[in-house]
Amino acid sequence: MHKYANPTEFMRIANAVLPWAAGVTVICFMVGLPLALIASPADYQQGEAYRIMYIHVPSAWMGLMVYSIMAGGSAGFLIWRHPIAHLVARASAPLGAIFTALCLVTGMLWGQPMWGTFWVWDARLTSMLMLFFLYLGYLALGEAFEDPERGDKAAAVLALVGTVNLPIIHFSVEWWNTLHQPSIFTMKGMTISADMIWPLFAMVFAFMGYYVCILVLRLRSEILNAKIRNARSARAAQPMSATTTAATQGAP
Amino acid sequence: MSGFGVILARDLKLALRQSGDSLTAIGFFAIATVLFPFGVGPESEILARISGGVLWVTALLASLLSLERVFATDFEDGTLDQLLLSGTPVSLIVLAKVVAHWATTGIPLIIAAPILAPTLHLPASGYGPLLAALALGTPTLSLIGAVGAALVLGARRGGVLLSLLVLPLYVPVLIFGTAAVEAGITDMAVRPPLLVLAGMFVLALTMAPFATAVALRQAAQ
Amino acid sequence: MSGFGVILARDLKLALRQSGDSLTAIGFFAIATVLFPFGVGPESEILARISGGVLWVTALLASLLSLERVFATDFEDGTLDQLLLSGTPVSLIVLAKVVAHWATTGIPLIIAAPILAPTLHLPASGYGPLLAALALGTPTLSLIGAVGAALVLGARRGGVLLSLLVLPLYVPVLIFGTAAVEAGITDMAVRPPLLVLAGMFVLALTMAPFATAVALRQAAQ
Amino acid sequence: MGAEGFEQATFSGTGLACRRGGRTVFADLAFNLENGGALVLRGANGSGKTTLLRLMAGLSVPTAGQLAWNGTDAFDDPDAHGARTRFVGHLDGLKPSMTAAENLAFAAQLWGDGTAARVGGALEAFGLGRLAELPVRVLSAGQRHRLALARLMVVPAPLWLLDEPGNALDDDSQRALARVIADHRARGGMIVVAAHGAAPMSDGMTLDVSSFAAAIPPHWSDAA
Amino acid sequence: MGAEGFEQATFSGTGLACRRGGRTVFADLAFNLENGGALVLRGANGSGKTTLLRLMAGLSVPTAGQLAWNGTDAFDDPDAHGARTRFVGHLDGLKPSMTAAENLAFAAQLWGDGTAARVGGALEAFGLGRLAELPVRVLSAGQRHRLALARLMVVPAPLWLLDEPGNALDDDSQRALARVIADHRARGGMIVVAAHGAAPMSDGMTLDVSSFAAAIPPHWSDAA
Ligand code: HEM
Ligand SMILES: Nc1ncnc2c1ncn2[C@@H]1O[C@H](COP(=O)(O)OP(=O)(O)OP(=O)(O)O)[C@@H](O)[C@H]1O
Ligand SMILES: Nc1ncnc2c1ncn2[C@@H]1O[C@H](COP(=O)(O)OP(=O)(O)OP(=O)(O)O)[C@@H](O)[C@H]1O
Ligand SMILES: [Mg+2]
Ligand SMILES: [Mg+2]
Repeated sequence: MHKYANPTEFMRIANAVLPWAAGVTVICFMVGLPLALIASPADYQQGEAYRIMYIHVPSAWMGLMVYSIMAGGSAGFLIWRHPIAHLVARASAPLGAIFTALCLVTGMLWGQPMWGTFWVWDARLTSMLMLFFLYLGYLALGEAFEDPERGDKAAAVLALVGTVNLPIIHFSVEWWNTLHQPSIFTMKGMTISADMIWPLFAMVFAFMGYYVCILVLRLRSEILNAKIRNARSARAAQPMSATTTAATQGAP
Repeated sequence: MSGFGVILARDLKLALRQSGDSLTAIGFFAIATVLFPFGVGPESEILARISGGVLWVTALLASLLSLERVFATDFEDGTLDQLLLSGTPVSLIVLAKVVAHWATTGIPLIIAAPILAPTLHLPASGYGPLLAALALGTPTLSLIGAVGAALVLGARRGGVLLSLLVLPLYVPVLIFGTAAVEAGITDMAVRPPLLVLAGMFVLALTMAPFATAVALRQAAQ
Repeated sequence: MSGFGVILARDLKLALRQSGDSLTAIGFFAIATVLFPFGVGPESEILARISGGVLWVTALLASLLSLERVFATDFEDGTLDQLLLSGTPVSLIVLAKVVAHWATTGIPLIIAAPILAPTLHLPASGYGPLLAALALGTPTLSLIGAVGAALVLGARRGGVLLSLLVLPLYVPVLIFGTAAVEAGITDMAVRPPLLVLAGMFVLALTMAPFATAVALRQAAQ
Repeated sequence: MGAEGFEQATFSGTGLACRRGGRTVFADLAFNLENGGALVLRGANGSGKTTLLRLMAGLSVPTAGQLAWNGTDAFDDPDAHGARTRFVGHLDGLKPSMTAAENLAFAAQLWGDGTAARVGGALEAFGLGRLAELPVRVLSAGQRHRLALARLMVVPAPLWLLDEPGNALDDDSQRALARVIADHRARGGMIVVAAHGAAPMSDGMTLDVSSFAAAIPPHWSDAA
Repeated sequence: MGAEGFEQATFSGTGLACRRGGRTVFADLAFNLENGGALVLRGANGSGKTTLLRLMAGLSVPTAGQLAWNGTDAFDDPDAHGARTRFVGHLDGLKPSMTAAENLAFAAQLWGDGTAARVGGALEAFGLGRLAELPVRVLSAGQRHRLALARLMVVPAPLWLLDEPGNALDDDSQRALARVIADHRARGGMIVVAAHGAAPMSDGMTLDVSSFAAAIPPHWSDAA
């Protein structure tokens, strides 16, 4: 079918994007890291510890963004049966899980100096933890079936259902009174000094570029894998067709 | 529409057939509740402090445990195929089964909760909010759980996998459920958390049956 | 004796076949542990006070959940008939399946416990006793649970019924398990509760496989 | 009962293909059924008879091809297609803790007007009258299978899909099944039966599912 | 393989009765088998063929009567009786997530010396060679049943108890089954088969289980 004609086309585009994404990643890291770690001023309240923000905030945003991409891909897969959308969703899941884990770990490391403890049962923290569990559930469910197609579809439904968690995470700081920082973007504008925002943006773009690079690499290997599997099962099917034909011809 | 009533009636009959059955859900709830004083120690002020949370957590686990088999038996014995071919919309079939599940586990839980609460020294002002929160929250648990139960059909170790899928979605219910009890005990406004619970119920009611229907159709493939 | 090794190897293979599997038992443990702070509130001194109990109760529930299917799948697909006709003594078959269950749920629990304990603010002196108590207690849970799992074979809603049968027998393990953690935290003697746990393990090891074997033979009738 | 009869209808499939786990089980399969028609699916184990029946029922979705009822796509309204279909597969779909009569009554209410009037007749037709009040759990393999077949009769539906209905039946029940099928067709019903050995009717078209496994066009093999 | 042969042995039952739920399924049933012997159980659905086979396997206990192996009570040592018995019932006893080959290898290790040498031959005998590496979950009904039958061959045992082994088999597999049974008997094995229709061997004694239901003494009938 045309199903795997698409991937070749898609991979052409993806391969064209790859060097650009890699370039953005490298440049943003090279610009962002020195700015973040050296050039930007120490926070008037938090001192040097706040610099962990340059990892923490991008990874938190990426954890949320990758989940949205995963949910979008799953919707495309379920509604339009688009195989690429599904491949994107499946390839994103482990990356999103890693970003989420990174956010949790950096948050805990930041929490120790700020709140005096690694963990508090604060709404944003726990809903982020739940997001991590959703990622794990997505991965586990995809592997839990003998028939991989079934696993793919079940995981896609889960990804969609889990999207209700995203607004909860984002708005939790407003709905509950928590220890966690409120959003730096409000209706009134940004609540962060410009010296900090530029390194932060550099880091965010570096993370995004990194995500795109790894995504393309993973997609490439997924599609190659599928091709190998197809070639193998086609070869396995060949003698079967031959014997079946022989048997039906021999029968009368 | 008749399919809804027929499936509901059958599921209730099946649940009540063995008289021990609706008893066992309360049984689990009771025993798990009773385990806590053992684990935590008998000091009444600490127990009172955690009672709302413990009641909610065990109610949630009891609901979860009984959810696993909601669709699994129908799936394994071929009844699901028959239901899917009944001409009744699948989301209505799901709704019938969810209502049956809630009637045989949620309602007994609501009845058992005020009886068990004294063993945990729940303060008197917590009873009303606890019951209201359970009445609003347990149907949501059944609805969300049904999605998970349909998703894990045919998976290995469905039970434990189900927990992993469903518990993250249960957490908001738990938060506001305990918040309501807490508010009752500390004389704060009980309405806001209850309103949120009601909102979650409406949201689950409009979304869960369709997601479950999609998952069920896939399981039958 | 060879039957023991063969069945053990097969059950381990079945459990590990899908890499996500041993993960899900820890998954439940993790999530259930995480639920408590929600229910109970984030104050770290109260959490520290109840952490030992909560860890034990959730470990117990995780073990219980995964127990339900220990014999049920073999029973439903006819494998149990084949095992009973293998010439291996039934109590040895039971032992092989219990060891496999413990290896795939008990051991992961022991590994996960020290990782999860910080979220409940377990004091540092509690870790050693917690691990020792889990190592001595979880095999007992698997042994006792096997009796219950064999008894409910063929019953509807086996899961919730199983809880009802088994939880009362789990209580002594829970009491001494938390007592050990408590002793560790309060600088009391940790040995006595651990010795009791060891004694219960020996008792369960000598009795449970035979009781389970009888129940299994009856289920096959 | 015999007087009613079903409306004029056709049920047909064209270009049907089904893939399972990367392997094409069959491809380019076509069939056509009219009132009173019967189709016997033949083929070695694993040739795809069960797969095809589930596809006809709308329980699974074909990889390619169409199923049409009276010329319009049968899956435009899957619920309507389900309502005119009765499927008896390898699994019997009975509740062990309900009695034989209760199981049939449930089916009657689910599909019909809820009168459950034909339950007694259906039980008798398969010689189950004496077992009506026994829970299904205690029935023998053949008795259960007969009960699953009796479900065909409680509410009339034009399309019957039977997967190896003769399995585990004793000789009397085989005859009863043949009688029931003949009645159904006489009223204008259609039937598709998968069978090894003797089929429960003497006429009807035969479709050798095995022969469609070889018919894979070249471009399938790289998609497979 | 044919060279080994089983030791001289007899397997017999006397006065066997079995009650199920207050009803006596059969009573006063007797049989006798020697090396190479075959017994075909016949009878309508529900006459007690499965019940009798499970009783012979030692999976359930008779209400009355004895089963003897070489003249001594077969249940003196239930494990020994189990070890010389192979039972293929209505349930196939296969693990859906293990491959066909792994399922057979498990049986080979469980019953035998763990060499699993005959697995390949058993698969080939039932035409399953090409499916060896597929998980059982994806196999068709007939393929699964053939795999359950192939398990008979991985470790020799003198007594085979087969409950309707011909169900769901295509014609080739029926012939394969007949061949395997003939081999087993040629080596001195015994076999008991429950069957409707054609039995997978031409000779052998026939036991009509239905006829022992009538032998109920009068006071039994009101318990029915
Ligand atoms: C384990 C602990 C933590 C977790 C799970 C966590 C989680 C998150 C998440 C999910 C976001 C993104 C929210 C969104 O954009 O919707 C975020 C942003 C942020 N976090 Fe954390 N955090 C943790 C600890 C901390 C600590 C200790 C601090 C500093 C005191 C901190 C400061 C910030 C700041 C300043 C932002 C950016 C604000 C925004 O734009 O929303 N976080 N964190
Ligand atoms: N995931 C999969 N991977 C490979 N093959 C599969 C998969 N799922 C199903 N199959 C194959 O598809 C075929 C399905 O056959 P189906 O059950 O329709 O056969 P059948 O004609 O009904 O056979 P039987 O006579 O044994 O009932 C089988 O050959 C099976 O091995
Ligand atoms: N608890 C019970 N109460 C009443 N009757 C029972 C009970 N348990 C079993 N029976 C009856 O015992 C008989 C058992 O038959 P069995 O399964 O041995 O039949 P079979 O000869 O193998 O039939 P088939 O050809 O259908 O496989 C059935 O008639 C069944 O109805
Ligand atoms: Mg089939
Ligand atoms: Mg039988």
